[in-house]
Amino acid sequence: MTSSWPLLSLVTFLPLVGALFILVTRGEPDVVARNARNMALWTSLITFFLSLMIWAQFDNSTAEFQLVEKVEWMPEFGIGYHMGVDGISMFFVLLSTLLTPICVLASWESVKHRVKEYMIAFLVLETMMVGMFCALDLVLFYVFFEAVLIPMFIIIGIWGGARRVYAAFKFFLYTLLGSVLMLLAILAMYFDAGTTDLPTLMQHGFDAGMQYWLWLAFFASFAVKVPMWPVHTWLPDAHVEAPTAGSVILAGVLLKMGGYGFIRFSVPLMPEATEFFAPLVFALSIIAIIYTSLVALAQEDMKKLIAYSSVAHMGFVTMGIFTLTMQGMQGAIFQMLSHGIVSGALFLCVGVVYDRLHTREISRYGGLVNNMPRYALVFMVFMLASVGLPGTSGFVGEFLSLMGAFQANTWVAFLASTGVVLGAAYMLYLYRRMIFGTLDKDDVKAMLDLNWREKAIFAPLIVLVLWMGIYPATFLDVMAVSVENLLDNYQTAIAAGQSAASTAIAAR
Amino acid sequence: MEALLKEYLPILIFIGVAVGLSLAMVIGSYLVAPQRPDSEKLSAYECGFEAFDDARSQFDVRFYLVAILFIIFDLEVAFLFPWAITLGDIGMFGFWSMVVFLGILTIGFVYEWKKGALEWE
Amino acid sequence: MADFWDGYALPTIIILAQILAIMVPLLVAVAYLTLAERKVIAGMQMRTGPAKVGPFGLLQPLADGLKLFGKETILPAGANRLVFIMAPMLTFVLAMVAWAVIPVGDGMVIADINVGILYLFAISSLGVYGIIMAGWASNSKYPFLGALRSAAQMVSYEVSIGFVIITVLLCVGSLNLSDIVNAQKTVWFAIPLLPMFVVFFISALAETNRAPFDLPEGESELVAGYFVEYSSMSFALFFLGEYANMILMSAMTTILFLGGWLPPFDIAPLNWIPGPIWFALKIALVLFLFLWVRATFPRYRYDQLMRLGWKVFLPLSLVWVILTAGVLVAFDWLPA
Amino acid sequence: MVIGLSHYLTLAAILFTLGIFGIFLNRKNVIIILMSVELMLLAVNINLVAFSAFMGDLVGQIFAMLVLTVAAAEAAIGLAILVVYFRNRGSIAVEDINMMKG
Amino acid sequence: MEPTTLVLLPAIPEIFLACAAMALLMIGVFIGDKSLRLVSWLAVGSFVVTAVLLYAFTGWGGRELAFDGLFVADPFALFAKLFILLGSAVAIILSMDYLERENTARFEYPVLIVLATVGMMMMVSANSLISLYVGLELQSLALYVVAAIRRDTIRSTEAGLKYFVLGALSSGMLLYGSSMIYGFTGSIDFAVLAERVQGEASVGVIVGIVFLAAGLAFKVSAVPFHMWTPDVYEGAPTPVTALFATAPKFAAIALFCRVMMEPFGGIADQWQQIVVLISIGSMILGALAAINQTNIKRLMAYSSIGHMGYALIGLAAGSEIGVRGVLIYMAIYIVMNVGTFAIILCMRQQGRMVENISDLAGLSKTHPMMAVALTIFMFSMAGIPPLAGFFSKLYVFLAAIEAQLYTLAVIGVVSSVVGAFYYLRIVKLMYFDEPVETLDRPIGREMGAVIAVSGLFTLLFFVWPAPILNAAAQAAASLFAG
Repeated sequence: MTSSWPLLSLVTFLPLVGALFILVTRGEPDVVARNARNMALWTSLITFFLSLMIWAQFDNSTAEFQLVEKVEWMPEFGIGYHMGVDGISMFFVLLSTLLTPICVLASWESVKHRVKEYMIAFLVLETMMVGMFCALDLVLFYVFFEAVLIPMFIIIGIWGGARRVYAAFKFFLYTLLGSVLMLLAILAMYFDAGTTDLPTLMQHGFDAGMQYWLWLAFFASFAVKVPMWPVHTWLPDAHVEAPTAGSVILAGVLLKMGGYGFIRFSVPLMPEATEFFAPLVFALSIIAIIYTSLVALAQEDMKKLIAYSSVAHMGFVTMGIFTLTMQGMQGAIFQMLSHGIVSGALFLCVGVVYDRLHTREISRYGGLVNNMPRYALVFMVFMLASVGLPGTSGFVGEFLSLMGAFQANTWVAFLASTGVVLGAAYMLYLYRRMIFGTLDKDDVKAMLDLNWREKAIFAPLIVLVLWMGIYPATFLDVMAVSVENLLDNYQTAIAAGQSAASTAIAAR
Repeated sequence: MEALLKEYLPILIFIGVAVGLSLAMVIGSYLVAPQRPDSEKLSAYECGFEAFDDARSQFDVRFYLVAILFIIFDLEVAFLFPWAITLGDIGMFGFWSMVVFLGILTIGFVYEWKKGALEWE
Repeated sequence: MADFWDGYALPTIIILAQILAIMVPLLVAVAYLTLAERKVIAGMQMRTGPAKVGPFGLLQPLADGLKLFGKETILPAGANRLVFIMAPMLTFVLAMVAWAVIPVGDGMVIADINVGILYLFAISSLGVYGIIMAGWASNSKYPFLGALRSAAQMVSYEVSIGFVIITVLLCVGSLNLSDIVNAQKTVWFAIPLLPMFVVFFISALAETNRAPFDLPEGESELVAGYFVEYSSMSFALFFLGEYANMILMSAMTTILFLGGWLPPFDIAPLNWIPGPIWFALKIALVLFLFLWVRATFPRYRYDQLMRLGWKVFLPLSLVWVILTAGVLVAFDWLPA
Repeated sequence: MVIGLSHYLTLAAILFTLGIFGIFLNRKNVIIILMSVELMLLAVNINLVAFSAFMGDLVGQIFAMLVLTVAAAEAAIGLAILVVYFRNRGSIAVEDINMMKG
Repeated sequence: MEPTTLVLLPAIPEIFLACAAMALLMIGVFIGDKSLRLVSWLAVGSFVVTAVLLYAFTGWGGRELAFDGLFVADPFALFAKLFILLGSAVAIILSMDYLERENTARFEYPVLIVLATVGMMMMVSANSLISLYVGLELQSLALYVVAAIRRDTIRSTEAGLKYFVLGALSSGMLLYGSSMIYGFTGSIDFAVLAERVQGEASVGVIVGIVFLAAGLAFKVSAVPFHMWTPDVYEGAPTPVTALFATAPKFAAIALFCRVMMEPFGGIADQWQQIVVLISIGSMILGALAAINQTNIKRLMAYSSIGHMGYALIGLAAGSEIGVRGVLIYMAIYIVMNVGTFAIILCMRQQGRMVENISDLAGLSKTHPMMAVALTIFMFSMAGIPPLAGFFSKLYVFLAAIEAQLYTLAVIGVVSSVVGAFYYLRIVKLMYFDEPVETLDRPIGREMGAVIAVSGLFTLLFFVWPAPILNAAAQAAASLFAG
């Protein structure tokens, strides 16, 4: 079924329309806040359901981009408005549209001042995220990719914690610095190929010497975004200071932008450089997995702990991608989706207690299982998913990535596996300190269990986590063809490069 | 170039002669006449009073104004000289060009007039 | 040797002789102009004027000069000595060297440069410097104010003089003074350009700080203007310079409007008289006008003076430039 | 010795340099700066006229005329600004022009 | 020599504007200072008429010469002129309230701006060294006076004085360069120069170009000739600063492009290095020096130095794409600056103008719309997509990459990140901090309109950028056609 109406653009820009409506609401502050919340929730929900239609219309059997829209934008420069999804990007769109209403709900009560601006920022953010995953033109991609910074900067800076200004600036400048280099690389590609249209560029085949530079420039941007060790330092700060919903989006979607970028651009556009630099990525990933896991173990702040765990988990992702095997790649994508939900949910869990006690110090809690049994259960599900217990989504992702890694390099796989153990260690340790133990603090005793709104938030996430863990085929099937195609093209390019090199040697 | 310089040689000599003559007169008088300066004699003239402050103090800004106006108008004369000489060659075109130029100048002149730059009281 | 003689020495000697031939009569004329002034004004006021020194007081200028020569040179204590001394010399030198380009007769000119009128214009503009220097160097209030006033006055009228010269040039088509004179063979420019002649004459009065525009030196207001502090020969140099300038302006008037050395009509008895004589006569006539004006008119107020310069003469001469040019272009009367 | 183009150019260069130094090294009086600016423009005029004369091309002299005019206007405006500044500040010493540090 | 024909038609817009300036002067002087508003609106009106005339007489067609080849009207000039007119018109609109409020209601002000605008239009249409110089001076002289328009305050007059001294110095250098170029090539006509200056240029020409470039660098306030900018920006009355930051910058940059490309395009490899250095210096200084500023006008001064550095990247590329980048950059830059300065002009506390950045604290609570607008401008200036400022940077970097000036491009992007810091600081003040003392309300209808229009342009430029991009492309192409 092909639709004549631009579904992707609709999904992308619908939140913006909602934001516009919120912008023009006037009246009493209370009323405005209420209207803004409702408007944001409904807009994001509608967007989510619309985005489900993308899935419904999606054709699993082809690696082609689907639901393609192409409009002239800057014709003099061959830059077009080109949107489309394939098996790789489709779920990221869904992930974004899913997390946004959850974030809106999560901030329903915790955000009390400047609600209007808050909701606008989130809706704008949603537009940028969705647009970025749909963009099939490098400049268009870059526009969305960078524009994310503006609402995120404001979200962290206004509604964040005590050191929010520092964190906001750090977040902004780090990621900006990385991405401007990518911009230059994009421009260089433009001059080499005469276009910034992604499908066209994939056919282009860049010169090997040039690929290395391009790859590094893209890497600078994506590595900061993922984030990879050693440029991950902005992440703990940003996570800690951001409001709960901000952390959710940050961990759930923004980190995926880097991984997605690797898959979408680095691998297909610069195959030879990818092959060349894969060991580097492995090394960094391993360091990220082990080192940040150890750091996480020592954290006293819940959010910081989860933030470091994100770095470690994203290490699996980068590792998986650069194994360049079917399993590794699928595992990486799956891991990203899973992590998007799980870490988002974990931050929400933190938010739940934070809203009640206004502290993130682990030692301030303890024995929550007694007065908050439902919370303890929910937390456990996500904690185990994060650890990678079979039957949860985390298991599938990590397992596939490691499988891919085994095929590529045993040592890498072995070292990464130690990361899994460490991950289990710090998560269980966290859980033990918070949920178990004696309930001796008075303020902790007074904490109430989950209310209906919080349950509504967590319910779909739990369902998803289990679904992904128990029947991952639903998701893997969708991406299989695209990933296979991606790897085929990659192998062809490498082979062509090698044969070219060998003929060059032979000719000598 | 050489011929041009030769034309001006008399003027150079003339200047030399005039300078020499004036120097001779001043120095001659200085040597011949008795020189008996005293502080009263050497003080600045101020109707018999002691001079009470520096003479080179502020003065009316209008003198600046006149100087500025002079610069502007005198330069414009500099444009008129070559124009006047060659008007026969440039004819109507030259005439109207200058009319435009002087017209612009007149605008400025009217402005000054209305602004009171030419008033002294 | 012969080369040197023919190439350098001889021309120099000839030039020196020419210079003397101009300067000596000029200085004599200056001397007797002072006497003439007193005599003429005296005559107009039914007085005798100086009559004691020599017959009819003819030796009076000599006596005045000798007296000044014998006076003490006073250098005021607060003055800037070098500038103070240089100022009268500059005035004097400028008044002299302007004559280098004045054609006293047909071809009788020391330096027949092709931009003679520009040269004259430039030299007369420089005259302001002598005055400003004197006023500033004296470091005294009256000279300073006098100098400023004088300078402002001179530059104000210089603008109209410039325009007037332009109207003449339009009719001539050359900057050479001899050409200007020769262009008046048919008719003196004083006739077709009569208003400009009047403007020029009055501006000349102002330019030379003569009555009725002599207020920079007005005794009753500023004692003696910028040369209050001067004495002895430096005073005399100013004086000489001033009067030489008067004669210079008269000469310019003559050249520009009264046909220079040309006789009034190119007919038998008149063109027997040599050019220089005609020239001198015409200068004398203009000088007489200078004196006559002084005897007749009361002094202008400063604001009146500035108004006359800027608000009457400047627009008038400006319009006249356009008018002259327009007529010449329209009727194709322009000199080729 | 025949005075050639290079002499004029050298003279102009020297004057121009003097003008620039006058602006930057002068620590006393703003008027001197104005004079230095004029000096620079005059150096340019020497250049232009010299080139014009040696090339037999009138354009240089026309250029020089325009430069003269503009220089006059510039001097007029400079003086005017200086006068209003002096009225506010009561000084035109270079080191007194320091309301804004830059 | 009888001039054969006098072609004036391509210059009709300039002639009209010059006549308008004189007419306005007369109107003003006969009515007196109470005519400020009338004269101002008439001036704006004459800008509009001039814009219409520009279309009518030159349009996007070819390249026409006037005044015996001294003046050229081509799409390049047209593009620049339209934005110059825009900048000047807005500067006049912004200043009316200010002048009346601050007791500086002089009708000369709009007239001077009109005159300066004539000068700027001459600059961008200059086709010989003489018209270059005369246009430049007409602009500069008028602006010197405008800087000192508040003649009763030390700051304004000091700004005027500084601007004058350094401006005069720069024109002196420019002239010296011109004279050398004239002497060593024998021509001042750009077309002739282009023929004669090819391959290895003589030392005299090189010296000339260096001086010429130095003079122009002064005018665009590029490092190392930027020292006047912060002081003048701070001292001059704010609407004047708004003008300085917009139209004259465009004119100077456009002139810079034309001079470097048309007559000296043949030896681009020999001057390219200079422009690269100037550009790098400006970008770095603009980014670093702005960080510590407390006065918002000074901040904008350093910001403009930085922006000139970016614009010069396009020139350094020395290609058609580069010039196109410069034009796009400047067009967007003008709009952003106009809006920003409109907001700065609204910064008043209890009727007094305030200029400290800290006075913006908490603006998002007291003036939410203004805060949104300023945020848009700041992010845009920092070059964050999808705002207009991103596209301006995009196209100059595009040119740099095309010309293989990779180092320049990398330094450019890195300094843009550093520069983003101080733009973010303003956003931080407005959004993250609490208001100390609130700014006055209301902000005035004209201001509001200017802020809104420029804000919307900056925000929505990405939706339909084609008209400006295409126009700039055409304009740049015209520079390389002749």
